[in-house]
Amino acid sequence: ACGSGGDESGGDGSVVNYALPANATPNWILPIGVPGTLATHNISIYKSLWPSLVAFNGSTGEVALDEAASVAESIRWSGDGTQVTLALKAMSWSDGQPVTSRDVEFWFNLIKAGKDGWASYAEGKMPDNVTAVETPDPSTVVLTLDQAYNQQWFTSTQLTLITPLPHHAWAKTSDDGAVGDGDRDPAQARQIFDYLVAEAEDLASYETNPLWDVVSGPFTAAEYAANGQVKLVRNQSYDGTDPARADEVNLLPFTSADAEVNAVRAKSVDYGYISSSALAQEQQYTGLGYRVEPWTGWSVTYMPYNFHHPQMGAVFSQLYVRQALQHAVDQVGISDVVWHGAADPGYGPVPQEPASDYLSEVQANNPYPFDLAAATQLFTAHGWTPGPDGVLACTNPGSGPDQCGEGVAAGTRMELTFLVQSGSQETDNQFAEIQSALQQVGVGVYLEQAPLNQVLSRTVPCEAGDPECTWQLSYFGTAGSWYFGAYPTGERIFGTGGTANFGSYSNPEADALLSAAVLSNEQGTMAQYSALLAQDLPVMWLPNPVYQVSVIAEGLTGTTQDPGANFYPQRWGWES
Amino acid sequence: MTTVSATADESTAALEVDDLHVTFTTDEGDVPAVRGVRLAVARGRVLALVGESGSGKSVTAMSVLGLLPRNARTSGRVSVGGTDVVGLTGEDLRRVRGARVGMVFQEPATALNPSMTVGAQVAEALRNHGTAKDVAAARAVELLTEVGIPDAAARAGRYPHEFSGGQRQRVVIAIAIACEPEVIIADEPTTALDVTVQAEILDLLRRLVQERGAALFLITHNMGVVADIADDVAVMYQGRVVEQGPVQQVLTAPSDDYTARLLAAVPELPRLADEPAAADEVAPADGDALRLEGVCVDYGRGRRAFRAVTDVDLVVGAREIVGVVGESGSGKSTLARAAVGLVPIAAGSASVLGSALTGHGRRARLLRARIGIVFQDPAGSLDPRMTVGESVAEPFRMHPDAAGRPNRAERRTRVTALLDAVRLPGGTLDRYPHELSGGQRQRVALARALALRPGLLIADEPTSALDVSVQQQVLDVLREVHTEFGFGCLFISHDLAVVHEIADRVAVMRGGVIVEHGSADRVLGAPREPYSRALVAAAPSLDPVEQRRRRELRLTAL
Amino acid sequence: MTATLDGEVRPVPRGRALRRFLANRMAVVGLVVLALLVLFSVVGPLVHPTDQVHTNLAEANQPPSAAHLLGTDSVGYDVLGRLMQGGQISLLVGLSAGVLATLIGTLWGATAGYVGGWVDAVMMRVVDAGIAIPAIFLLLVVSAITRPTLPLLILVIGLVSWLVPARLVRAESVSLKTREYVLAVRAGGGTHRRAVLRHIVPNTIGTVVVNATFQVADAILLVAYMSFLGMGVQPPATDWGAMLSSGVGLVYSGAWWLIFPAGLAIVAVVCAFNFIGDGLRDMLDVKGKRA
Amino acid sequence: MTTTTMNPLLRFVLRRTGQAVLVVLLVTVVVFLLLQALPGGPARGVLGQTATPEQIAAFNAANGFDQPLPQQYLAFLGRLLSGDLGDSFVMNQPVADAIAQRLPKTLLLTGLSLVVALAVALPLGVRQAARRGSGFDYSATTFAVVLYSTPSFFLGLILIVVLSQWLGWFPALAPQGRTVLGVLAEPRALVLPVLTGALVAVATFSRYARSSTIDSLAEDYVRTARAKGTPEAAVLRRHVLRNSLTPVVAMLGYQIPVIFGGALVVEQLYNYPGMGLLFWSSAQAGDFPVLLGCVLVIAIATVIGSLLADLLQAAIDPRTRGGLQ
Ligand SMILES: Nc1ncnc2c1ncn2[C@@H]1O[C@H](COP(=O)(O)OP(=O)(O)OP(=O)(O)O)[C@@H](O)[C@H]1O
Ligand SMILES: Nc1ncnc2c1ncn2[C@@H]1O[C@H](COP(=O)(O)OP(=O)(O)OP(=O)(O)O)[C@@H](O)[C@H]1O
Ligand SMILES: [Mg+2]
Ligand SMILES: [Mg+2]
Ligand code: NI
Repeated sequence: ACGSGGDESGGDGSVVNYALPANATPNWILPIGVPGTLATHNISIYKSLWPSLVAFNGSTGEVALDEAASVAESIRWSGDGTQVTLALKAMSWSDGQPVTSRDVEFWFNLIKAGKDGWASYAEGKMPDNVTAVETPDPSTVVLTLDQAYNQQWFTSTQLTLITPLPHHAWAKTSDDGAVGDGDRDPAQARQIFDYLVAEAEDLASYETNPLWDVVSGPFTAAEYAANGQVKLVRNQSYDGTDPARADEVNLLPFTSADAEVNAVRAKSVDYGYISSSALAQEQQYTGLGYRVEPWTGWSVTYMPYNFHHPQMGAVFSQLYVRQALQHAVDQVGISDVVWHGAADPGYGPVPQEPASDYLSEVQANNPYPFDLAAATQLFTAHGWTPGPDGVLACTNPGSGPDQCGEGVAAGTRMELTFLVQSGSQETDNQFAEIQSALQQVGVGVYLEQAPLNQVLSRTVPCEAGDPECTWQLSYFGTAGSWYFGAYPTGERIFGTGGTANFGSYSNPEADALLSAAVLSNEQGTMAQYSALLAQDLPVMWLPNPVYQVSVIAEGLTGTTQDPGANFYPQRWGWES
Repeated sequence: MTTVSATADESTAALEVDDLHVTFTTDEGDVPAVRGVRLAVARGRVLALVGESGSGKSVTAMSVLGLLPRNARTSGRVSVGGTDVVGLTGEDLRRVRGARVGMVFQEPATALNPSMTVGAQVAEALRNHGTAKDVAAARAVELLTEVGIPDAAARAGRYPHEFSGGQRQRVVIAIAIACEPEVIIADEPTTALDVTVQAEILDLLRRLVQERGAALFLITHNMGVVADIADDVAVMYQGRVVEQGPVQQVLTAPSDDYTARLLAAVPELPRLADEPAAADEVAPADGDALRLEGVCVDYGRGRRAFRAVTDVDLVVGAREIVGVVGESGSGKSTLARAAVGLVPIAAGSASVLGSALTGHGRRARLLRARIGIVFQDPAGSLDPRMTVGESVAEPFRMHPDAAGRPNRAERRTRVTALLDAVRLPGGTLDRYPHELSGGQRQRVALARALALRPGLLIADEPTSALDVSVQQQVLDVLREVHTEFGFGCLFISHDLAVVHEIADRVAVMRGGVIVEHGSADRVLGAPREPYSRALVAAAPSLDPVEQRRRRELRLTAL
Repeated sequence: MTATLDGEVRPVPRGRALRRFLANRMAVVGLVVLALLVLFSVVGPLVHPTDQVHTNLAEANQPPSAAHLLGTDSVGYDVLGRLMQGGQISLLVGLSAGVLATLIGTLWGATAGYVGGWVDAVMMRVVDAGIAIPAIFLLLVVSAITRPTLPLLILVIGLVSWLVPARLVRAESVSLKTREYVLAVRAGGGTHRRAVLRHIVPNTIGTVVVNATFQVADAILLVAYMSFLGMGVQPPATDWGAMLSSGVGLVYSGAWWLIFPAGLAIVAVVCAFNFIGDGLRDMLDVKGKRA
Repeated sequence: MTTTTMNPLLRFVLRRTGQAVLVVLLVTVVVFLLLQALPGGPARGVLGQTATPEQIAAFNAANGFDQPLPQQYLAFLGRLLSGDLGDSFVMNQPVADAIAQRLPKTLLLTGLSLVVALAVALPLGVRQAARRGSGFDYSATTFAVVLYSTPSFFLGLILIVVLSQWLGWFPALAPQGRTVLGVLAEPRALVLPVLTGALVAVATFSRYARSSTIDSLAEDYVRTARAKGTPEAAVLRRHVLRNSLTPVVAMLGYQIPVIFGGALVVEQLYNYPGMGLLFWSSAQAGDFPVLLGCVLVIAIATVIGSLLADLLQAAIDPRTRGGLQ
């Protein structure tokens, strides 16, 4: 491989060593994710073997269509917006067969038959919103939609899910079964789906299973070990537009960030990460020959209020309470000091880095800046007075404008419990700061810490009577609370009944904007939505930490970091 | 007696101790244990060191090989075959130890490594001084046979706790003589031995002295042994040698006051009758303190099982002292342990003071409060972390009701009184067992056994480590207490004279069975069984003429 | 004859054991160090009052200076003051949990070894089972279902760490119960309790003391691990273990004042306990030959 | 009594094996109950925030979490008896595979650490006791205590900074070979992880060895040994050491399960995925099957460890051999 690699990348070593996140081991190769396998390293790896029909990502610096990585040459919308025509590039599978529209249809057949086992499935979305898939010729696919959608949304979140699969190699139901058109029959398609998933569930066989040798991407997986070690080597027969620049990319698993940093310091990784506290000592790493680049995520970070909490739900429902609490969060200070700059303040539902059209002025300017006096003022103005221990209590119940508000009983104390993910120094410090600030306002805060998995398990949408409805505010955002697809709509986190709307926030106005953002092509909907939720505070907005603070060896190029937290090993190469 | 010249040249003394002082530093200040001792033993001769318990005999012996604990300060000169050993250290000292001077320690129970087989421990003495491994192992078995361990080849592979007290002592002797040293220091080498074995050991030691010209430095409180074997005698008292001279002279015409007292206290067996007397069964009077019926005791299980006591019937009357004598390893201690339930009885029954001693309930505990026990090995039976006072007072705390609920001060008074009764000074109260001499420890154990005025006293060799004068006093105390409170007593001893003096009846054991029993006078004066006769004949007498007669009798009996 | 020894041996004054303890110079040093640490933690905050409740991001991450002798940490607390406050908790937790674990473990092990038979088997299998359920897991569950308070913290640490001393003591107990002095107690009608408490336990003291000092160290460090799981002390309180483990991440950053003071404090307290332990051992050990 | 002819050792081992099964069962029951006590259940933790209620319900149904607890436990036991430990929720691997992959590596690393630790600690502790109260003794004690009181994550980091970063003697990553043989092929890389594991154990063992040696040294048989002219080194080795081993052996039996927990730090620090990490991450991720599998392995190891320790102890102290019967 070395001989042929030299022309593209130059330099001596056409090998790139990339450090995977601590304790993240790649364990899913099939480009159809099943629940629990959607980690970004899995996705990034299978996308470099089987590229999507449409790639829409931030690999170029802004979140946009990635034409080079797409299998589709062009996307054309019909006038009424209910039909999309995709033309495929002239590409071939690694065994020489051409990539055709049949391979796209194959994907649809499998997904339609097996959608309940597909991790990315959401009712009414892909593939339900595609009523017909036509393949007029081998390089054209026509999708008929059930209604008109916002094209930006559809392209970036729906079309990106489609992956041409090697029909000629995979359309079978057993290892030595015959390949045929069985996938056109839903029952058989289901069998094929199950067969492929079953093969993918056998991690130990990845290196030997011939199924995974038929790829269309710039790489093939030369090694895929159960311990997470993955070696990608250049796909010699790749004829697409996004060829690998390095001959070989090693994805190295690490048991901990400490171990990874040791490897970085020993220069045994070319592309790794350091803790954000090390940002203060950046020159240590530049001295070793690295550039230090924080990797900002296309995400927002927040703490949901449990509006259904039996006692505090009524309190949280008061906008002035949420405003007061938000005023006590020193986002700038926390981002700079606690996160050493490896977090950006976030004031609303749209990611603020990198800047986009979706972001409203209101959100960008922070409607509730850090201001303890304002916070105190809001409480006193609404009938809260500090008790002997300094904790506020509602002394003026009622729903008048200067009263505590509807449902808030007299004597209710302003004592909150934050369920917080443990194990991160920055998170601990952030909450020490928030606790300290709130304490000055007269809000008592009890920090209940637990491992992330625990926090997630306990943070569930609930009704006041449910036994699990005991959490008040919950933080699971050490690595960002929510990563968006390319189009940052929040129907799942803020829409009424959204699956990840843990606090049961419900705002008809927001719901209307959210559905408009998906369905209409009207400009500015997203910005309106951004402004609304920045003001209405469905959650407590918190600084959004970077995905990681990367260290990248000098001379390694093509490392533009996708805010979607995916990586593109084919772009990496050494400067000559 | 000895054919070697009795007047060996002073300069060839194999062991010479000159102006030896040993002082112990303790938390309560200095204890001068040895104050200016001067002794000498020539090759081929036997020096016996006798004296009061605690007078410094063991300390003197241990200073020869530099084995005193670190809190001892030594001054003076000790030379072995002309080499001064006091200043020796390291390799030089090591070459003397074992090779040129062999040492038999007073308390065999703790002198052996519990986790090493007996054979290996003997062999080690040889290997330390250059003998090859397999040769040493073979020789170890020979040595064990020589000191009278039956079935030595097999038992060499056993561990010390599987041996009886006397057998352990013999192992220690085997270690001491393994390298045929020029000087053998034997600290009470026969205390735990029955008289027959004692005689054999003495014969063995005598042979070593005569044939190999070793010098034997023998510490003993047994005047019979002295008469039997010693050429010279030194008498120690309060850290000083008060009298020294040839055996005849010291034994028959003591010049020191203390020596005279010592000799006067030696108990004597009656002359052994030539004909066995008819059987006499004295039935115990009012009730019995201990009743054993058909008792059998096994050690181990399965193929390793070993019956140590077989079908023993024995009754100890409520106010009776029953002596048990017999061969070492014959099961005496085992019988005593079985009687109080410390080893399980395989068959038969035992009852104490009228009731069976089973379980750990309140009733059993109250019954136990009425039993006093003196274990054979005083060193092992005292908790090393308790002071003497605490140990002796323990019965009061275990059975406050039986003791009349004494408070702290009362306890102390009573402990002092008890220690006084066994002739231990009040200051002993706050010392730890390891700071006492062997005899002192033994008396502590006795004091503890008597603390609650027991109804049954089991005394396993309670005076074996005592010099005769103290022994006399302790026996007097025992008798006094006995007449005053009247308890039944199982008195185990290998000292037939002592048994004769104190016991009403005597049982003779051999190989786990009682071969003969009857009144003390009859069994010890005119025994019927050949074994009993041999046993009595083996007891050494202070009178050299009587001693010769006995030795001859014994040789014919065997 | 009584006079023989009377002159030589004076009656022992009380406090013989104490003197023996004091004779061990290192033990005294340990005691002094411990006393100083306690003073530092308890009296220190009065002498050097600092705000350990409110964070101060403006003053965070400062190296030592006249205003902050040991600098400030990453949310602006004065490290010296924090060390004092953390000391209170670390010392309290370390001591109490160590004592608790040692007490339970010693009694459990001594009893099991002494009684033997199936009781021993059952008791020791319980210990095996306890050891087999990794402490991390227990802590995880406890942290999920309770709100950690200081007494609970002590209890939990005590309860996960008594197993080792139990095993250690049981091992010794098995061999001690065959000693004649224990037989003597049983034969004399002493209760089992007496045999265990007065004879077996004191004779395991060497092992127990060594283990107890380890328990103290373990407890102090365990609190740090527990904070990692979210079961540590409730902010803004802290402890040395947590301070150290949060500082360790900064090892390459040169913020030595966030690592070494807490580390040294832990080492100092554990060393002090160890030497005190040695002294205690001397105090209770009558046979040991002191130089 | 009916089996008097059976070798007591064999009988002891058999009986203990029986008890072992009970212990393991007990442990699994306890762990099962504890898992139940964890609020929330594993579904959301495993599937992530994006999971839909349907997916969560499907997950719970597939894993039997909707069934009553005793039934779940019996199902687990049934699978276990047929040798199936189940599949990991998050690793896309059968539990048995995951364990089989890591167990040998962990055993190798910790076994080596243990051997190194014992080889250093025993002579050190015995020598300290022999020279009790000397400067050597005090400095060794201080050294041991400092080592012990330094948390291993910190100790390991210091070793890395000094021996790897400054001096460059050893790599900071453990051997990355996939198999035990692969690991052994990089002996230099093994040094730091083994050292980190060993140093803490050295501190522990040497302290116990010292303490019990002091006790043994005061015994009369040591005097006997010296009186026969045994060289001092042999006195310590043959007579003292063995009788001082009781607590060390007791610790050793306990050490085997500790290996799994204690190895965690080493595994994290040196990038050596082993059992410690497996257990830790599955506990954190709510990966119940792996958790149960680990607990099972640890329980079995514990019982084997304590059995071995008891056997060793009996071998050391013949007086306690009665206890075997
Ligand atoms: N380690 C010690 N510390 C303090 N005093 C001691 C120590 N060892 C012995 N002694 C004291 O030294 C004195 C002499 O003891 P030694 O053992 O030599 O007596 P002994 O003559 O052998 O007596 P016995 O015939 O009873 O064995 C006794 O008073 C004893 O209490
Ligand atoms: N724990 C044991 N295990 C096996 N055999 C034992 C054990 N204890 C004693 N024996 C054996 O039982 C027999 C009787 O021992 P015992 O101690 O009763 O003898 P003894 O008559 O008291 O002897 P001595 O006068 O020497 O003390 C001896 O042969 C001894 O070796
Ligand atoms: Mg003596
Ligand atoms: Mg006996
Ligand atoms: Ni009982």
